[in-house]
This record gives sequence, structure tokens and C-alpha cells, in this order.
Amino acid sequence: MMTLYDQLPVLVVVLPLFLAPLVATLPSRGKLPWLVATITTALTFAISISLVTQVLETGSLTYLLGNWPIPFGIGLYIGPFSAMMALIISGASLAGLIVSASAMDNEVPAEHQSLLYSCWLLAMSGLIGIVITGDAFNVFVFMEISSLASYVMVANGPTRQGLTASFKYLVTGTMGATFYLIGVGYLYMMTGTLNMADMAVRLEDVSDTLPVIVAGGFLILGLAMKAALFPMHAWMPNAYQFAPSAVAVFFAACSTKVALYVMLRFQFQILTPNLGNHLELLNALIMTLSVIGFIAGSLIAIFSDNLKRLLGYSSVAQLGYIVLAISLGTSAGISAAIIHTFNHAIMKAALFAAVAAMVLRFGSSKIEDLAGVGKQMPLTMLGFALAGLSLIGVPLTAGFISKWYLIQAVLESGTLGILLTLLILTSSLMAVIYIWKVIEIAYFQPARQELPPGRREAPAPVLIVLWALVLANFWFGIDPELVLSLARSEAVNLMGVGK
Amino acid sequence: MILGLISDAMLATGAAFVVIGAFGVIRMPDLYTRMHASSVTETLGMLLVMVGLLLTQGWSLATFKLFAIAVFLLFTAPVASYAMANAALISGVKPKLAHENDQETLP
Amino acid sequence: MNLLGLYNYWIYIFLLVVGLYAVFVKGNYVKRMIGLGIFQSAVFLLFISMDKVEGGTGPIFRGVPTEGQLFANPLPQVLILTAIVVGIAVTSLGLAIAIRIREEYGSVEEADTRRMDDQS
Amino acid sequence: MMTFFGFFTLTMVAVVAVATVVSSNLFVASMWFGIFSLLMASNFFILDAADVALTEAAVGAGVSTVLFMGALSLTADKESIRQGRRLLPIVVVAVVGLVLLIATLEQPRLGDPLAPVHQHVAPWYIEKTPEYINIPNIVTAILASFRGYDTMGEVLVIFTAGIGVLSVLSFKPKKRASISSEELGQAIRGLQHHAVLRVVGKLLIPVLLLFGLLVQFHGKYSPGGGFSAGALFAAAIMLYGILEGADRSAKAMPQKVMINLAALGCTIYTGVGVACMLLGHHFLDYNALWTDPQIAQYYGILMVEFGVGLTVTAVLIMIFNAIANRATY
Repeated sequence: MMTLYDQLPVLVVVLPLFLAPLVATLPSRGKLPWLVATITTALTFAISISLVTQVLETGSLTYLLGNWPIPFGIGLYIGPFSAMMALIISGASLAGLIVSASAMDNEVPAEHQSLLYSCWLLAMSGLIGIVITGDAFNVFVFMEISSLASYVMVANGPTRQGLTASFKYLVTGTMGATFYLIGVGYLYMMTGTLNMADMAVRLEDVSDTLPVIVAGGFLILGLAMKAALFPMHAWMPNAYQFAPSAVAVFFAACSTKVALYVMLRFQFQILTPNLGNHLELLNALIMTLSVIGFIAGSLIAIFSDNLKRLLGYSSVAQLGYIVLAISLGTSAGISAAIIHTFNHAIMKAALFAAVAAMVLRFGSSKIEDLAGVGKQMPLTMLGFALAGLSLIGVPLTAGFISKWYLIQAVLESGTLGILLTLLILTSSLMAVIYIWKVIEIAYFQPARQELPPGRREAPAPVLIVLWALVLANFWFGIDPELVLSLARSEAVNLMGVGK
Repeated sequence: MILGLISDAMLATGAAFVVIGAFGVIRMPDLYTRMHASSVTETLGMLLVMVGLLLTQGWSLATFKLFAIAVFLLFTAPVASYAMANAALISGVKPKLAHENDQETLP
Repeated sequence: MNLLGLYNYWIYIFLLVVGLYAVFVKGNYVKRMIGLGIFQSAVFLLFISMDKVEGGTGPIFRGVPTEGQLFANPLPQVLILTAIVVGIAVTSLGLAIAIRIREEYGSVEEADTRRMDDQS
Repeated sequence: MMTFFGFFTLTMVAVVAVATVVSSNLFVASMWFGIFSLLMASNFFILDAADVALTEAAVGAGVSTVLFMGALSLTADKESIRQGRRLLPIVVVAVVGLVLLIATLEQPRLGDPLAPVHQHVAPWYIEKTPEYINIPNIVTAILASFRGYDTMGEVLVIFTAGIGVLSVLSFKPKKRASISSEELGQAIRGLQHHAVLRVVGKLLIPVLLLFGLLVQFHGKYSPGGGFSAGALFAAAIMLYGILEGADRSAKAMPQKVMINLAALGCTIYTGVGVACMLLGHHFLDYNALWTDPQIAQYYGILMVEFGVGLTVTAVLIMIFNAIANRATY
């Protein structure tokens, strides 16, 4: 007999999946679809919190679907990082939904909202499904649920560019997923199993064979497409810019990071022990991509004239940091990647929430249109500026903790580490430039557009989300113990003790 | 034994018809004559092949399936040819071999 | 015979390459969806080629199973059944978006839509 | 003989793929693509994958060709010949192909019974299916029970696509597409003035439905199951829509009802899983449903396959109606 407590690992996916089709059938007018979606997400968030505490207390959880033994049936595996990702995803979704309470009506016609919120729940449960599963093919299935739902949400954006952005996203996303599937196919061909843990064990017999190396390459390539790593990033800024603002809050915080999570799982659990000499080559490739990624991302962000686009390219850069940490192949690298994943999620969600409020009031996210926003929407802009500080990595903010651990991890790799540190610092300076560009226009330039007095500050729900996230940035900047302990225990899980 | 011989003969004739039809498709001058060549021979050839196969099977589930396939093809193959020719005519493909005064009555 | 045992995989690679080429080079949105379809079908062929066992039959029990009877591997078939459905889902959504792009831009060529996006 | 046939169809597949990509008339290209799928399906059959062949034939060659045709009638039938940058894509594609080609050298050969694929998990399924589930079709056993969680995800993928198409195509177009009212009338009426097509086509509809039912409920004993059955049902409705006009099929199967049915199908699937949970077992552990495990598995599979069939049918009809009626929107 299983209690509710034992069922939580699967319930975190099944609850939103069970309710999503119902949301699609609800009458579109009125707030009912939104309400159901929000309550579902809040419950999912609560389950995620419970999972995190469970993982911290008792270690990793497993769950057998259909009660079939593991390499034959599908098993769920919830380690510290997966629990944290589930927390990030459901939290970001909750934040986005609260923002959308006031920002959605402006951008999406009421009669589409029930379908949109249904897609929202599907995207969320798809993303959570990816992070908690222990089965390589199951990752593909849930990747497709979340991707299809995301394409739909981007296509529902307020302008016609949403359609082209969504199409580009669809083509890249499908190619990425198919590349991933090819990689899984080759691993399956050589091992005869689909369970990730089992795969890692059985690969030892065939390690260093050509199909395994090719599998590694295709997995990394496909996931890099999904994660918008530098040369494959083109879809992401478009998708963030043209999606409805509230949707961008949700996506920016978590959607690409899920692909990075899978990359980390494969890299350390399956490929690292079994690639032999070719691992160095793979790591060098990923490292080069990541370095080009964060430099180029920051550079393009400086020259962007649209705030959403600027933040999108900034995300390209920040994801570069995470991938750099993954490519180091050390346990410090794993910790740094995990810490930055969490911190970047809370800062980007805060920034996009502020942008959603500005778009709601000004009807535009062009930077020059936002002149004088600091005086007209002081609370919103202050939140934006503080989250921006965290993005740069100023002490006392979460961003500082990320950079600290990242640089520590990088410095472990000797002389190369010093060069990489310099590059990271350069990229951070660029972040100062592009955040300052926004702040300068917002505070020191006369307003172009005078808002009517009653509609100046952002609506209360958006402000609550924004400030909750900003405070979280400071909270995790001052007391990062929760994230650190999760990151450490995941690093121990993946690398083994003492390595 | 005799049944086997008959079925072999039918399979061979059926295949021959299909091959002749294929030659027709290559040799005929325009779409309509080509379709005529392929659709007529193909329907007959297919029927012969199906009956030939039927005879090898005796009474089993496969017999029924083959019979059903033959019936469906008998329905759909000519109709498909008709639909294609009709679509070609509507979209303005003119028969090459038509007489001068026939041309005017075409749409 | 040894090398001919790889023929399936060669064709899979060829289809993959053709499909990828169409996705990269073609500017027409509908044509791209066709290319994506070929690309995905290539992967179906990869998986289904794995399931074959010399002298085996399809993975369905017929009558009393005999000792040493060989069956094709059912698992890749299950995976590809799933993947085919993903394929049609992606195709239909892509086509729907292409239709809307045509309505909004008056064209389904990427060169045209990009030019119009740059102007606005 | 079978091997030779395999080589032949594979070569044909490759040729047809090239023809598909090369032809610049998109109607021609999508017809080629339909042929491609059909050849692919026969190939799958040669490779002992009857279930996959059935689904690929119904979905790839049938449904998706209809969808491409519908989309083309709303967009443009000619692709513009544009000389863009081709060097970089060709290099990338060639590198990918070369890498894969080299990797084949260390791959197990086709049909090698000693390949790792046939060693570990697969024999377990073949050995244990009669013991645990006791249905002849192992593919259905894995699909609906051993890996039922994947299939649940799949149902939701197709559901997402359905509501996605619906939400994308329910925007009112800003300006009506440039068709005259006469053409519009023709688009709505379908093939009503073609007596031959109508009569023969209508004869096929009940047979298609019957075959769909067979595939749906006989899927435990022979190839088939919810996916292919759903595609067949939808194909029957699409045939009706093409013959009698899309407005009639939309009237017979209103979008609102279809979306509810699709949601119902998903809910049946997830609901079976949740019911197992409420009875104190794991999610999708059908043994919770009855005391005798084999009977429990049987009914569990029956129910989830019904959910799959319902969702696939409803979603495909929904997508067809949305695209086919777009011209009159």
C-alpha cells in the first residue's frame, strides 16, 4: 500500500498532465482557465518543495512506473539537481502565471486563453517530466510535449513576428530533439537498454567504440540546439522577444536549462566514464563553444535596441557560463553549473517580470521607448536595476555566488583557468555595460510618453512577483546554503566521493 | 498440382500485363494515353496476380484478406485513374492526339 | 554479405543527409516541413533496422510458442510508434503556423518574411 | 528473396527522397513525400515491424499527405528558386553524413542475433509477456503496459498539437486570402459534382471505419492499436470531408465536441493511472484494478488503448477541419 507521500515523485508530473486537458475544455471567457492553471501550478510547486526536503533528508528517490522492474519498465529518478530543477520550473511557472493575471489580457485575445493555459500546464509538466525521469527515451517524449506546447505559446504572441519566431523555434527544436534521438539510438544499439543508469554500467563493455563516440557527439549537439548554445542560439532571442511577456518570464527562467540538465546528466553519468581518450576532445569542443557563446552573447546584447532581445542574448551568455562549468569535468564544475542554473533562473525571471510590466504600460519593449521609466514606474525599475546587479555579479547578490564558484572551479584547471577567468570578467564587464545602458535611459532621460496617473506603477500581482524574486536574489546571495548543499550532494552523486 | 500450375500461369500473365503497362507509360505521347496504358493493364494484371495468389492459399484467413484486397483495388484503381484524368483535364492539360475540331469542345 | 548488412544504415544516413539539406537550404516553409519529415523518417529507419533478427518473425505469438523461436526486438518498434506520432504532431503544427504566416505576410518564403520583419 | 526485396525498396526510398527534395512544385513534392512514406512502410514490414508499418502507412502516407495538400491550397504551390548561401549547409551536412558513415563500421550488422540490442532487455519482454500480461502482441504489451508512461506522454503530445493547431488557426485572418467567391464555393463543396468519386468514395468509408474498429480492438492479437486505429478513423472522416465538402464534416464533427473528446481520451489514460494510485499501487500499475493480474492487465490495456484511439481520432479530425475550413473562415 502506497501513501500519498510515496506517490509525490510521480504526482509532480501527473497532476498538471491530468488537469491540462481539462483546462482546454473550460469556457474561455472569464478567469476560470487561469485560476485552475494557477492552482495546479501552486500545488505542483508545493510538491516540488516537499521533494527537495525529501531529497535533502533521505537522498535520491526512485519510483517505478507500473511497478515494473527498472531496465524493463520506466523508472523515475530524483536526485538533488532534479528536485531543484523541478522547483525552478514550477516556481517560474507560478511566477509567470501570476504575472499573466494582469499582463495576458493585453496581448492574447480572451477566447484563446483556455488553450494557452492548457499549453502552459503541458509545457510545465513536460519540462518537469524531463528532469525527473531516469529513462533516455522518456526524456525525448517529454521534451516533445514541452516543446510543442512552447511553440504554440510563442505563436500566440501579440505580433506577426511571433509566427516566424515560432516556426524557427519549431524547426530548430525538432532537429535538436531528433539529433538527441539519434544519440539515444546509437547508445541503445550498443547497450540494449534505455535506462540511463543501466546504460552507464553496460557501456563499459563497449566504451571507446565509434558508435558510442558518435552518440556522444549527437547527444551534445542536439541538446545544444535545445539549450540555444552559441551557434545554434538564433531561435531563442526571437522566441523570447515575440512570445507573450508573461510566457517569456516562464521560459527565460527554465526552458533552456532543462536541456542543460540533460546534457549534464549524460555528460557525467554516461559519457565521462565511457569515452576514454575522446572525452578530452568533446570537452574541448564544448568549452570552445561556451566561451565564444558568452563573449558573443554579451557583445550582441550591448548592441540590442530591444529590451527583451537584450535579455535574450544575455541569456545566451549566461548559459555559456553554465556550459563552461559543465565542460570542466570536475566536481567543482558540476557544483558551479548547478548553482548558476538556480541563480540565473531567479534573476532572469525577475528581469522579465519587470519587462512584462513595462510592456504592459508602454506597449513596447524598445529601449528608447522606455525613456524615463524610472520616474514613472519607480518600484518596477528599482526591481529591474537590483536584479540587473545580480546579473552582473555584485557581492551580496545571488549572481556573485555563481561567479565566485564558477571562477573557483575554472581556476582549478591551471594556466588555462587564468585565461578563462579573464574572459569571464570581460563578459561580466560587458554585462555592466548593457545593464547600465538600460538604467541610463530609464533614469536620466526625459520621458517620451507620459503615462496617465492611475496607470503608472505596475499592477500589484506583477510587483509582488518581481519583488519576491528580487528579494530571493538577495536572500540566496547572503545565505546560499540550500543551493550549495543540493549542488554538493549532486556532485557527490555524479562523481563519486573523494574524486 | 493443377491448381499450382494455374496459379503460376496467372501470376506470370498478371506480371506480364503490368510490365506491358509500364512500357505503355514510357512509350505513349501524352498523359491521357499513358494513364490509359497503365490503368487498364494494371487493373487486369493486379486481378490476375491476386487470383493466382488466392489459389495457392487454400481456405484460410489469408484467402479472405487477399479477396478483400482484390475487391478494394477493383474499386479504387479505376476511380483513381478517372480522378487523375479528370483533374488533368480541369487544370488544362490538353490531349495531344485529339482532332482539331475536338479541341474546341474541351474546357 | 558482411558489408551488405550495413545497407540499411547507409540508406538511413543518406536520408538523414537529404532531409537535413532540405531543412538548411530551402527557404519555403512548407518545403522545410517536408525536409523535416524525411529527416525524422531517417531516424525511424535507424531504429527499425535494429529490431531485425536473422530468421526471426514479427513479435507476435502465433499458436504455441516453440523452443528457440526467434522474434524481432519489439522495443524499437514501440519507440518508433511513439516517434511517428510525434512526427505528425510536429508536421501539423508547423503547417498550421505556415498557413498563418502566409495570411499575415502574403508569402511562405523565408527571404520575404525576413525582409518584411527587418523593415518593421 | 525478402532481403532482395528489402534492398530494392530501400533504394527506391532513397531515390524518392531525392525527388521529393528536388521538385520545386510543392504539390508534386508532397505527393512524392506520400510515396516516400508508403515505401518506408513496406520497408518496415519487411523488417518485421508490422505495427510500425501499419501506423506509418496510415499516418505518413495517408493523413500527412492530406494535411500537406490542405496547407498547400492555402499557401503557394510553387517554391521560389533562390540561390542562397549553400556552401556552409552542404559542408555541415556532408560532415554529419561522413561521421555517421564511419561509425557504421563498428556497428552490429543487420539481423545479427548477437547484437547487444537483442541481449539485455528485449529477451525479457519476449519471455515475460506471456507470464505477466498474456497477450500475443508483444508490441502492444510494451506500448501500453511496460512502457505505458511513454505512451501517455505521446497521447499528450498529439493533444498538444491539436489544441496548438486550433489556437493558431482560430485567429481571424486580417484580410481574406485572395480567392474569388466561385473558387471559394468550389472549395466548400468539395467533390460533390463528381458522381463517380462520391459513390465509390462513400462505399469505402464504412469499410474504413470497420477496419479501424478491428485494428483498435484486435490490437492485442494482431498488429494494431490505438494510434493506427485513430489514424484510420480520422482518415474515414477526412475522406468524407473531401467528398462532401469540409463544411459538412465540420458540421458533423464540431470542433468544440472534438476538443472535448480529445481531452476525454487523455483523461481516460491518465485517469486509469490515477485510479491505480488511488487504489494504493504505483502509477499505471494495472494490477490494482483486479485481483487476477492477467485480467487486470488485459482491461488496463483495453482502457488506455481506447483513450489513445479516442484522442488520436479527435485530434486528427480537428486538425483536418481547422485546415480544410480555413479558406471560408
